[in-house]
Amino acid sequence: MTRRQRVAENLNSALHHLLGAHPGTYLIGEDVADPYGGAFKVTRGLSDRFPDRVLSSPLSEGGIAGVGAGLALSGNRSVVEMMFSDFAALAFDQLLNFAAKSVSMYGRRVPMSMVVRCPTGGNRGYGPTHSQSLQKHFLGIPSLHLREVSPFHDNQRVLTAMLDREEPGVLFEDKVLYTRAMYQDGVVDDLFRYEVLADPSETARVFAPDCGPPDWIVLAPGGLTERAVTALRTLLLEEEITCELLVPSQLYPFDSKALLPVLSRADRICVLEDSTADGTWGELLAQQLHEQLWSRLARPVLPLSAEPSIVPTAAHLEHDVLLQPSTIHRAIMEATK
Amino acid sequence: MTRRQRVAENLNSALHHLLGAHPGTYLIGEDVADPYGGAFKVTRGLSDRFPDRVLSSPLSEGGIAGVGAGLALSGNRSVVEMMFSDFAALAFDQLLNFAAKSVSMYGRRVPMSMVVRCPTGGNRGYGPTHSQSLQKHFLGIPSLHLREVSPFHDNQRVLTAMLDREEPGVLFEDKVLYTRAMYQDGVVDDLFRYEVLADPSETARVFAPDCGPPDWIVLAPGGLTERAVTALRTLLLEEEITCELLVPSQLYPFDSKALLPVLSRADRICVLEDSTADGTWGELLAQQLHEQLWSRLARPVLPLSAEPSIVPTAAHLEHDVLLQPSTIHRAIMEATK
Amino acid sequence: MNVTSASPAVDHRPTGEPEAGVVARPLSRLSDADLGTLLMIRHFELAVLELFSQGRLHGTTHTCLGQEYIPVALYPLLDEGDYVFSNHRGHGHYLARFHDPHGLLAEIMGRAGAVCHGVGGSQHIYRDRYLSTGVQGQSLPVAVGVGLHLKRAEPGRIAVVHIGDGTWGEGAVYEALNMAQLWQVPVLVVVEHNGIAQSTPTERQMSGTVATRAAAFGVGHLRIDSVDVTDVRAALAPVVEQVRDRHRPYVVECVTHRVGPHSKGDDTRAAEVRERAARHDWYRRYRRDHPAQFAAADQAQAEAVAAVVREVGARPASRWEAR
Amino acid sequence: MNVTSASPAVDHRPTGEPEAGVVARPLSRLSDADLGTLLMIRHFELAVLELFSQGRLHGTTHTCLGQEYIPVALYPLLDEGDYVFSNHRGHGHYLARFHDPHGLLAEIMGRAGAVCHGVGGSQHIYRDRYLSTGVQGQSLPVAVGVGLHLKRAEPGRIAVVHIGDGTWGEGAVYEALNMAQLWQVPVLVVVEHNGIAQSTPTERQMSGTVATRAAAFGVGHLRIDSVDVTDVRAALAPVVEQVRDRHRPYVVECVTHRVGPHSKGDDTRAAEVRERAARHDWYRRYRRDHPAQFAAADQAQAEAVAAVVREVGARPASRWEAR
Ligand SMILES: Cc1ncc(C[n+]2csc(CCOP(=O)(O)OP(=O)(O)O)c2C)c(N)n1
Ligand SMILES: Cc1ncc(C[n+]2csc(CCOP(=O)(O)OP(=O)(O)O)c2C)c(N)n1
Ligand SMILES: [Mg+2]
Ligand SMILES: [Mg+2]
Repeated sequence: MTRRQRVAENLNSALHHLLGAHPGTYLIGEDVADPYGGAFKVTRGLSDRFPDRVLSSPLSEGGIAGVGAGLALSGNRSVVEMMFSDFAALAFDQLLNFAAKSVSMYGRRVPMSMVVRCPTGGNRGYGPTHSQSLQKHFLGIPSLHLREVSPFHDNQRVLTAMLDREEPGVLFEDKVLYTRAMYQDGVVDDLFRYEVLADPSETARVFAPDCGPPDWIVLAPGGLTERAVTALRTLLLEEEITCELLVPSQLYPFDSKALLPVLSRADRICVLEDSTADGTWGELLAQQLHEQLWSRLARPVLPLSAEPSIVPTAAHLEHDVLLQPSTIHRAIMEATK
Repeated sequence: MTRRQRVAENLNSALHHLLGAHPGTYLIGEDVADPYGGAFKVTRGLSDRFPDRVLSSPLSEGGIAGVGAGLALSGNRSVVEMMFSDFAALAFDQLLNFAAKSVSMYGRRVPMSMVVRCPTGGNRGYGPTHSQSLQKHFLGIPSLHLREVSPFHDNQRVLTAMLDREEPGVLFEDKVLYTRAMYQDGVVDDLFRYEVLADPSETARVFAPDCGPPDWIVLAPGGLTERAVTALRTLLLEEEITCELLVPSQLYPFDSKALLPVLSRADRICVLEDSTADGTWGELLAQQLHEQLWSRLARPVLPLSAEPSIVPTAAHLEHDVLLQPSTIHRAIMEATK
Repeated sequence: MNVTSASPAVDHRPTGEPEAGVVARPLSRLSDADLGTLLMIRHFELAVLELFSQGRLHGTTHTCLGQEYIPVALYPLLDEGDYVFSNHRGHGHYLARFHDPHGLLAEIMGRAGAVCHGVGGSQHIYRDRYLSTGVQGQSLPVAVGVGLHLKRAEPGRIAVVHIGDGTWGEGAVYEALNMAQLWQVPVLVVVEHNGIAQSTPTERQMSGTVATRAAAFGVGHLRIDSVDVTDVRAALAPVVEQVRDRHRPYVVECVTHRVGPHSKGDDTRAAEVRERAARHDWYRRYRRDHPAQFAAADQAQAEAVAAVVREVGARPASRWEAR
Repeated sequence: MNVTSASPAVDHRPTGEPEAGVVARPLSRLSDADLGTLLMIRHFELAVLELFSQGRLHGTTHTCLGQEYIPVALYPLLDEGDYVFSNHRGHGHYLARFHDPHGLLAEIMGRAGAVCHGVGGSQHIYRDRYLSTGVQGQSLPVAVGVGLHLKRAEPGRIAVVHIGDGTWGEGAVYEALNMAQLWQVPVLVVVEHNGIAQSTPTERQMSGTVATRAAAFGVGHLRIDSVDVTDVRAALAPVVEQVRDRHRPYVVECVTHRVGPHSKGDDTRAAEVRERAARHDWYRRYRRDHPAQFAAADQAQAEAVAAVVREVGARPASRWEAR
């Protein structure tokens, strides 16, 4: 069997494809050019192949978001890389007040094909300003869609869909995922299988075969896959609690209606996320699910997040703040009683 | 009876008090100096009295947020004005990644007495980049607290509490409120009275006397007071649906536990807010309330927001997008059935 | 004419009267077309303020009274393939480009036929390759992106960005200038330096000068302190050609004078400062220098704009179908 | 010594060898204290890289190899009432200020006695009036706020901000310089111009020069391209005095050379570029010029740092009580 592709490689070949397929595609970011190829090596080989469309920029996160918007406005497709998603805070105005708004504020639809790539999240010891999961702050902005990289979803398909949408989008990429392998052939590990649901959301569903309807459905963005699967395993083996995991590619807009057939197979639902609590994707999903499944749920949707804290640097401190398999295990176990 | 004080006057005298009472208090913002006294005239008379501590700044929203943080770091109290809250997007990095983080990321508590004032919201025809309600994007940032001006809460008390907290805070100020009068003596209008609850949240409770337990509790930030009261009135008079309105001063952190005695008097709860839906304060409250009142609620918490749209300029278009008394009336009426 | 390519701080303060000579110098005679556009903008802006004072307009607006000549001088040098990024003070830019007072007034009034269906209003307008928005500084990086596109896909075309002196407070301006010069993109920044930002005089919001700020990035700079359309256009022409042909950014600083309030009556400048601005007003000077041509054109435009106001004011509310 | 106050673009490209003379010039003899600090920082940084390569460190770090002399030259001119804002490449700044390798290494390793309990790590440190953070450019406006405070409440004290050449990409830098000059606050910006930002050479990320960028705001600028502590300190002294006494901002640009990788082994510069940086390294040059003093001090510091590594490496994990 061939070696499974790593997520960073998958992203890299997706970008190679996009830039090769469409001559109006640009990639802009700090240190993206060869031979460096980006802080996480995701852009390797691109500037050598497409020197006039792959530009290493100055340290100007707000500026390059604007440049990407200008390229989109003039009919191109732009991919803008934030070196760390934390710095997307510097581009917040351009994304909120220009790129997203331009789609609708001129009274007719202005197509804007633009993706901002955001290496995201902790568990790597980069410290408080380089480890955040800021997805929640970008939720609910009209015409701005959010996706998250997962080991189930091919990034060529993801990025193409984002650009085809002709609205700006943000792609969150968990930094730990970069070195992990993409799943293939429906196999997660010895215990778990996955399928990609046929509805348009293309949500991945992870399950232990032959277990019947699950006790819990766990919803999680791609970056939490590995920690979620670890918790699913221990819950199954140690507590005989069966959980199914749903990993969507698109975080926002999120329409849980299409998932209702799957979701209604359990009367308990948990949503995982890496950010701190409050104002989150988990609450957004919870509200939708409470409205749709009010009488069928045994208890309120259980949202699990990081501790209410900045992300500290030292490994032992960081571990305690971020959501870990053991925290998930414990919370689900307790909420099953 | 003396003329009731307008909200802008109340803010102005609060700022006069703060700058007079504490010699290390600064106010910085665009065009805040006399004779102009700020775009909404809230800072009138301050620079004449305190010329070295009230500074009209260049157009540099990110910069002045940083300046305010530097003043706070060196032991002062700073008030920074964004001319329109929409531009707080330009200060997002300074608030998220510096001001708020500094409180905890150095391993011990660093006091930061700093308030960012944000004239907020629509219904004034200022158009898509000058009318937003961006509260939700600032939710759930460790060490950053959010308040909203209301006609019930004296701003000297509010601002003093914010600065005494020694953590950065954002004060949202609905622009329509500026010209409205502060309520006093427990009277809202001919039909409604109010009291300020004795718990530490100092939430204002608006009620029609002698109506018994309400059908609904409506939670709303200060800027929605007037529209909420109008809806309460028509619901009562036209539909015989009794609602009580709760208007907290602090939006975040929000602990609904203290309000449970009041909240449990109805089995239906509605949360109003001016932003678009998704990732909102309403969802945050809903999640808390679902966890705390799960079995007592007749239906999921009803969150009402603006339409999922940018805020258009023309009065008739803007009216249709923003939350209006009629929308509130209709939604509550329908959800009562 | 008065064009210098390196300049000291522009003095807008009401000192002595060293500018008496400038103001005394006669303005050159313009074509009827140019004069007509100038006057159309003037009467349009006066009408907008009048509508506000009648309570017939919602929201806010920023008129370009005193600054009308800048787009009138510049735009004949552009073609429709060039992009223009306007700002909050953009009515003159729009009118000089499209000669469409009906569409703009409808936009401001929220009536049928509005160029953006009333959604954008005074400061958020998009039509063909013309775009304005209300967040100062934001459009400069966007123009750099557009400039990258033009240079590669439509060489010879340029992106023009109008900003005020106060907008140099925003970091986005510098991020953009740096990239524009590094990547050599055809972006022409037109600074309408009217000596004030809302209520704050330039010397209290800008250290250094526009010239030194451009020089910081090695970007070419030209200062124009004439209000004479002929002179301004002549000074702009070679700059526009350079940006076009050599794909490089340039900053043109037009020293100008805000004759009206910042938005709608919020003018707290001292009377002598306002009077000083008024003395520079091309309108007053042109009337003095070319009374006959002026009188006829002025009356014609006043009537034309009045007709626009009547016609548009009678239209039904705009509809926003694409929401 | 080589100090100029207006400068052309700094040439870091590997052209010819016009700098051979500079490198050949002997470095002045330093006090044992200064040399000791320099070498402590050098061995500390080497130890950090070694710990990383042994897998004993978590996260990332940026060493100041080659740039150690800047804080060593500057800090004797400061007193403890002055603020220092450091950046990602801050170990040398911290060590030159506090002579506390234990506290810093514990911070980087997350061990007991860490100056910020392991919460901040390599690039987020706060102690007394010293603060570093990981978002480039952010600390400049903060320093302006601190400068306002100092000017009013503690006149004579200053705020120093260390930034790299690449950080001039960030708009925050310009917003801050503008305010600093407008409000005349005592902020000294020390630019460690090492010719590169992560992997991007200066000429691909900065148009114009640091000198023209300071001049844009009327802010004083001094360029220092010596690595000799005595010379650098002598050049800095009058600038520090000016900032202190006249409450005004100043930009000092130290032309320097990054001898190591950006963070931990990510050096994609061509071999000859790296070798050129190494030729400028004060370490190599001082060893050549003062072999006896150097050898003793070098060995002493190598041993001292090794002892710190052993001692701190044996400590238990840090605890974060204040969360
Ligand atoms: C980012 C941002 N900050 C503040 C404002 C509010 N504002 C609108 S115009 C203006 C002054 C602009 O001054 P200048 O650039 O000189 O243009 P002028 O109004 O003089 O034409 C201000 C502060 C804004 N629109 N955008
Ligand atoms: C706002 C921001 N953008 C990007 C980064 C990632 N980053 C860290 S250091 C660096 C290069 C900085 O270059 P320079 O300012 O020249 O300092 P040097 O590393 O050369 O000392 C980059 C891009 C960051 N920390 N902050
Ligand atoms: Mg101006
Ligand atoms: Mg550098």
